Amino acid sequence: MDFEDTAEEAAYRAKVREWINANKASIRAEDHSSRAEAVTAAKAWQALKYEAGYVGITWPKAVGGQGGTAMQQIIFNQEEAKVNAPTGLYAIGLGMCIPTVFSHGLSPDIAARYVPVAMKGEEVWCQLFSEPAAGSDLAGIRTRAEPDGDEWVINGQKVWTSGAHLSDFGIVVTRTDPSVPKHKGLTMFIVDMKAPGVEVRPIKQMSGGSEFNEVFFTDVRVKDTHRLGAVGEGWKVSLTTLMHERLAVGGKPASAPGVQEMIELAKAIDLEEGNALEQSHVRNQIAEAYINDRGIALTRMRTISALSSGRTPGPESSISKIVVANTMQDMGAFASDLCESAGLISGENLPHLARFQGSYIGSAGLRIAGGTDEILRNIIAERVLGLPSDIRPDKDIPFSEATRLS
Amino acid sequence: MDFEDTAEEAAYRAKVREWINANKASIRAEDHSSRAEAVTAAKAWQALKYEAGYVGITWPKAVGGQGGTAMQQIIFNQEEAKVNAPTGLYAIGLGMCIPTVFSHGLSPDIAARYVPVAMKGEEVWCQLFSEPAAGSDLAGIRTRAEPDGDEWVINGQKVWTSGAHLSDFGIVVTRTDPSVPKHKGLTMFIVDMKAPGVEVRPIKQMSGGSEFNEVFFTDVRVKDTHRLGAVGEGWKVSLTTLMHERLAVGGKPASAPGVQEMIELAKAIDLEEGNALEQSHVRNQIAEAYINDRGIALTRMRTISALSSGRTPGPESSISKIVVANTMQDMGAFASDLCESAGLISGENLPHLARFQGSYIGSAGLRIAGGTDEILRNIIAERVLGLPSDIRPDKDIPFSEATRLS
Amino acid sequence: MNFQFSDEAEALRDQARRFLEDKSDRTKARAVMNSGSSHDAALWAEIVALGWTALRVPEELGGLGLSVLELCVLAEEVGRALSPVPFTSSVLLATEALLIAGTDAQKAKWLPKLADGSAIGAVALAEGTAVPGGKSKLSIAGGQASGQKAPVADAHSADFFIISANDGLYLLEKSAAGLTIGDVETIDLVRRSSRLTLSNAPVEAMAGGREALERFLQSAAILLAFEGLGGADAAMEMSVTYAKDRVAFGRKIGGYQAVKHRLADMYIKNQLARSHAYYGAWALLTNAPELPLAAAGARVAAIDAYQFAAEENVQLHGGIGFTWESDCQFFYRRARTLALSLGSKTHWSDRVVRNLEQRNMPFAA
Amino acid sequence: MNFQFSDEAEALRDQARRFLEDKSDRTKARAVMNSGSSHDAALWAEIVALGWTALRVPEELGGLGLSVLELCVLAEEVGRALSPVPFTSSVLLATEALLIAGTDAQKAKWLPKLADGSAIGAVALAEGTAVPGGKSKLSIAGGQASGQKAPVADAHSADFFIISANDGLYLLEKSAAGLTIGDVETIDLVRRSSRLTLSNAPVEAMAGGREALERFLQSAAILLAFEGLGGADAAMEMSVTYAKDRVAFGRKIGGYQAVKHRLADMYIKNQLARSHAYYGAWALLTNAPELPLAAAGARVAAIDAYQFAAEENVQLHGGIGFTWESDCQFFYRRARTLALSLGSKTHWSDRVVRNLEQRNMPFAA
Repeated sequence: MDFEDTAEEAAYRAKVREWINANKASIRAEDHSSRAEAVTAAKAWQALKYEAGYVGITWPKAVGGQGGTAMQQIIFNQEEAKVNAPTGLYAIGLGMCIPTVFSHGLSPDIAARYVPVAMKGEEVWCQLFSEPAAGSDLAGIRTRAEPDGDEWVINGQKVWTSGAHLSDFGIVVTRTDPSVPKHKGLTMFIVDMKAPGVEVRPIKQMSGGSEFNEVFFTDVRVKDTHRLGAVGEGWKVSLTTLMHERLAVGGKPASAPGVQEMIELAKAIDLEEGNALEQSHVRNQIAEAYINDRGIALTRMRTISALSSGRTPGPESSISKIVVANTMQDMGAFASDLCESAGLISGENLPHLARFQGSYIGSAGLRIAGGTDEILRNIIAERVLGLPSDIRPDKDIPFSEATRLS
Repeated sequence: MDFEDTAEEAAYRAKVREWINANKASIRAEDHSSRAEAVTAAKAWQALKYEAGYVGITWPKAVGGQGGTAMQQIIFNQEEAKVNAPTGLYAIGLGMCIPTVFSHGLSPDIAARYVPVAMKGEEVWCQLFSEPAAGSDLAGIRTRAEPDGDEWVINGQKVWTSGAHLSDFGIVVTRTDPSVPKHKGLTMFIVDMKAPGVEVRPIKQMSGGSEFNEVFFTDVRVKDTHRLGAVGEGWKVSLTTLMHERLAVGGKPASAPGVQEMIELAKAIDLEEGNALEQSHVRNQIAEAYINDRGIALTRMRTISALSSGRTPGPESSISKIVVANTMQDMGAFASDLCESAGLISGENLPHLARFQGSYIGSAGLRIAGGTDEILRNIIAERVLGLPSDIRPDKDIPFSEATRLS
Repeated sequence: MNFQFSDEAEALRDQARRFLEDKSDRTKARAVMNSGSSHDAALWAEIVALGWTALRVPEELGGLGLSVLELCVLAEEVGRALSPVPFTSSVLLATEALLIAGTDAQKAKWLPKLADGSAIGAVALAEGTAVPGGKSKLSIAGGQASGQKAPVADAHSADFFIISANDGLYLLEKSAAGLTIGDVETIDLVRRSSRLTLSNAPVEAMAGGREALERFLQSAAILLAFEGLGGADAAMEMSVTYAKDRVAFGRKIGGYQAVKHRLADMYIKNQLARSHAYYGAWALLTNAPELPLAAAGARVAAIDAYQFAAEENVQLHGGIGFTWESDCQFFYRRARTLALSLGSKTHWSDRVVRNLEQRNMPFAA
Repeated sequence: MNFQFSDEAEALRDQARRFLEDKSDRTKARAVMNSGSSHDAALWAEIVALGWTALRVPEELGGLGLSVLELCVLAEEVGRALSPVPFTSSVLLATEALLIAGTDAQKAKWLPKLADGSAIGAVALAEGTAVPGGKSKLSIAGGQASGQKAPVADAHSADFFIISANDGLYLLEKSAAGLTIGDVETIDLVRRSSRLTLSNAPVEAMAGGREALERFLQSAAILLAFEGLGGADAAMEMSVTYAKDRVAFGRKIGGYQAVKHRLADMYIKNQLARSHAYYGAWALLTNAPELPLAAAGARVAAIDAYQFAAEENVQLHGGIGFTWESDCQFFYRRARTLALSLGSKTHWSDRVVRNLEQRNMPFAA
């Protein structure tokens, strides 16, 4: 057991570091506040990476990737994170959309048209899955696509579309046959986000931020050549897309404070009984946060270790998001409790308090986004522990009838 | 708002106290250890109560009851508890079985035969509902009763029958028609526990105690005159029986220690950091136990208050057992934690430790007995909050087919 | 035994609930949040007209002279409705503080104005990370105070403040020289707060010293417990309604045990909080020796119930619950406000234990 | 990066699991409980024959000289199987204590006997409500000790004891004059414990003083974490198996979210415990500066996981789980034993924080 790189990993890391060091002067750190500048900075960095061959590290060479290992990708990500490189703009497009495009696109022309441009960062992509009536129940989507010659006409509404306002293209799941059971009548397409009939409206969140959007489709026309997978196979295609998502999410958001911040905050508070950090309930709470936060980081090590040695990682990474989000919420509440009434005040001058306050609000969203606590527990119970699935009355009846169950 | 008796209540309490004071010399306190003597003591006290008109206080006068109010029963119970009168032997018989007998017995002869003798305490009753394959799912029972002339022949097995080894009679739910859905083919009978073919075996619990039994029925014959309710109506009859149970259970067991005991235990422990009671995590835990334990006692006050003023109590008493049992388990673990390694030792000389240790074991059973945590949450969600019930695939199909779902 | 509210109090509850449902659905809270105004003045005027501000003021000072039980009922209803008015500051806190600790002159000056709505009061207890009733850094000498108080809710609406110091409560008029009121932003976007900076500001001592301050904190703990209980119940009901309506995987989500058992847990916590709140109301009404314990228990149970209901209300709504447009955020934010405005759960848990150490239980827990 | 067990260690795990499933299903634990004997001597003899007792003993002292990783693997497997043998006392604790703190003479005398099974060791740390490594009341002067140690597991089987005192570890032979061993009953009915009463009993100082005691506690925390992890996983698997089999209301109870989500929570806690245990194993193996933190984290996570799994295993079995005949009680009782035998969760939580205060994190948590 060791936490060291293997010889190959060390060599790759050295190469990556050398390149990053040579180019980091041009990095503008990830920045969510100033949108236009942030986009420019992200595009510039992505172009550099593309030139140097650090995009699509694990993708097949046939599609322009590097044919590398998952460990190489992890090493690159680790080094990139150390310099706060701006990568968020492409996370969904390159993490989920483009792999779907090159795996399920109907022709080499499609891949040739979209993949390299996306890799260079010249076009931004989003993923259009969730709908108002289809959140956890993703197969319950109602957005219709109807054939018209060699085109399809899309009508409906998507929601929670991250980055739609910055995107050039998207992949969209639609219902093409309501007369069959819900999972069977879906089809996926590439859609031009600037096409007539596409309207993007930002969603303001409880946190005040607006990273997500509603997207309305009114008679939006898509060529059949832009279909992904067979007609009626959209559910299967979207599962492969989501598989990529599940690998991508789960770590602790960079903005979320952790146990060291909690220790510093507690140290700054003097109670009549003494320093807050000396209180046994504070120490218990910090230890609990450590068990969870560090436990998830260590669990990630187990996954990476399996990848490093060429094994298939176990299902242990499925616990990540639920633990991270709930720990954030508990710590957020606890940190403000510790500050007594000062814990209410935004911008109060106590170490890290503002981050804990933000984390308390944000965690309420994180417990929901990308799979609620409840869905994740179902996944662990059913897929990992092999327990029976929930009874789903709408599973085997035509979608058009199933909607009447509502 | 006040916690005082009304004038009528005060008058009744005075009368009860006077009678108890006059008779308490003959009370032998509730005692679970010495069975034969305990039974003798309980029988003697019951006979005295019967003579004085304190049995069946709320029952109709027509069946020998006093036609009194629920508040009078509560007042009598409170005063009786103060002198530790032995009442456990009759709790199920008079609390659940006899009301079912006089409400659902087929003839005045039956009531006349059984009710007064039970009230005097000369015959003890038990309730035979649960089965190995029918715990939470009570309607899943398999014990058969088949008609034979003017008799029925019972075969099968019951389990968790409290006091069966001390009982003269029991009420038993049987399946008389497996060809109809599970709730519809049940019928209830009075059964003689000394009849040929009845075998009682004690169940040893994890706690070491054996208050419960398995009861085996092999060709046990019961006269049709001893049926309770119509053939096929056993489910409805048993629900009225259980209604009585739900009113009876839920308070904290007398043996379980509470917050005062936790305070005394903590005070007795000196840590290097100071007295354990001064530790903030100990204080938080004691406060939490107080919120739960006292909260349940106060909730009971709300129920009694409603009865006192002639209103129907709200559903708030449904929270009682789940809170009591879980608080016992949490406090049991916490108390032994507080004692460090001494917390493991039975009979270690620390205040109340032995009770907390017992409570930690016993609570694991209390979370299950008389409705598991899960069943009770379902009841609150469905009956109090009006949420949809679980999907029950066996609900509308013949029982004989439903068992095949297993 | 009569451990419930009187028929009169229940009638007041019905009337209040109807009025608030009619006049103060949560769009009022949203309007105040969006406008940035201090409160909904029109709604406040109607509340004054209903006599709620006069409820506890003695008849000889222009009030209705009703009992604290009626006030508890209104606290719960206002908490349910999240009404954007200075009811908590002026009625639950400032009026009660005057009744407990006001000198005759202070009562005669302010209670009639509070009753008829011509004045609004607020209380200023908070100082940084200190607990209320703990050590204050306010320096008071020669009738003048210097120091800071924050966050102080409804300071912009208030005509006077009741402030806490090491030796008891003081009254500070808004017009006082040396008082500056600055905005502070808190997690609660409806109930606005400020920072009071006092620089040799003239203050008037109130009666009763530290003992009156303690007594006021107990009263405040119980009244805020009722307000929190109302919020916790409203959050639970919002979740129940949504769970009965929202469909996923072909059935109402309220049919899934993960959802229904969470809601059952909310119900359990809310009922425990209700029972403790009633105990507090009884103790306040009868000035029972159990008051300090009952107040601490009511506050701890209410904080616990409201935090759980508010957090899980967002969760059970899924994505929609996390939007700005959803009312879930009002409960999520208000629960924090109530949890921290009068000493944290840990502080009041400590008070529970302090009281348990000192007394035998009046009846078995 | 190689944060996993080697193929050799995994092969040992497979072998150990097969052996224990074959030879030590939980009827062995039940038999020892029912008979009142100290342990299953036949099973112990087979374990000795497999070389498990010799695993960590250096080759020159008759052992196999394998690494602590292999020992972690066996600790987990023995924890799963609840094997009624003095493996924890003699192999996980006494042997490791000798390796850490034994003088050359002590090692030479005892390690060969431990390895070949001709001796069994036990450790005596516990004294009443004190934490291990805390203040001991044992008085030691002139090579003689007086005082009490309880509970001491496997004392009846042991040939010698390693005892803790204020200035480090000592070795006490069972034959020592002035040593009395009395029974104590504990919550654990399989692993028997005793009280050692020492009255001027001759003891031999071990090496390394307090520092070696501390180092031993860290090692013990990690090895017991593996034992607890094994128990927690076995309890979870017992619940999963039952949930897939038991029918209520026409379906397997494992299909109800209340059951499946509880099991998911067990899985989550067990995985966190596993990750922390692995971190501890790495720190032990490499004698990393993170060892004190990793040990404390491993112990806290394992206590947490085992308690939850043991309690909810009874619950998910319903009535049958609470019977004497059910194996649920073994986990319920053993979880308490492990939680309290080496300092409580609160004690080790405090150690987590002490270590966090002293160091920067080696990588982001």
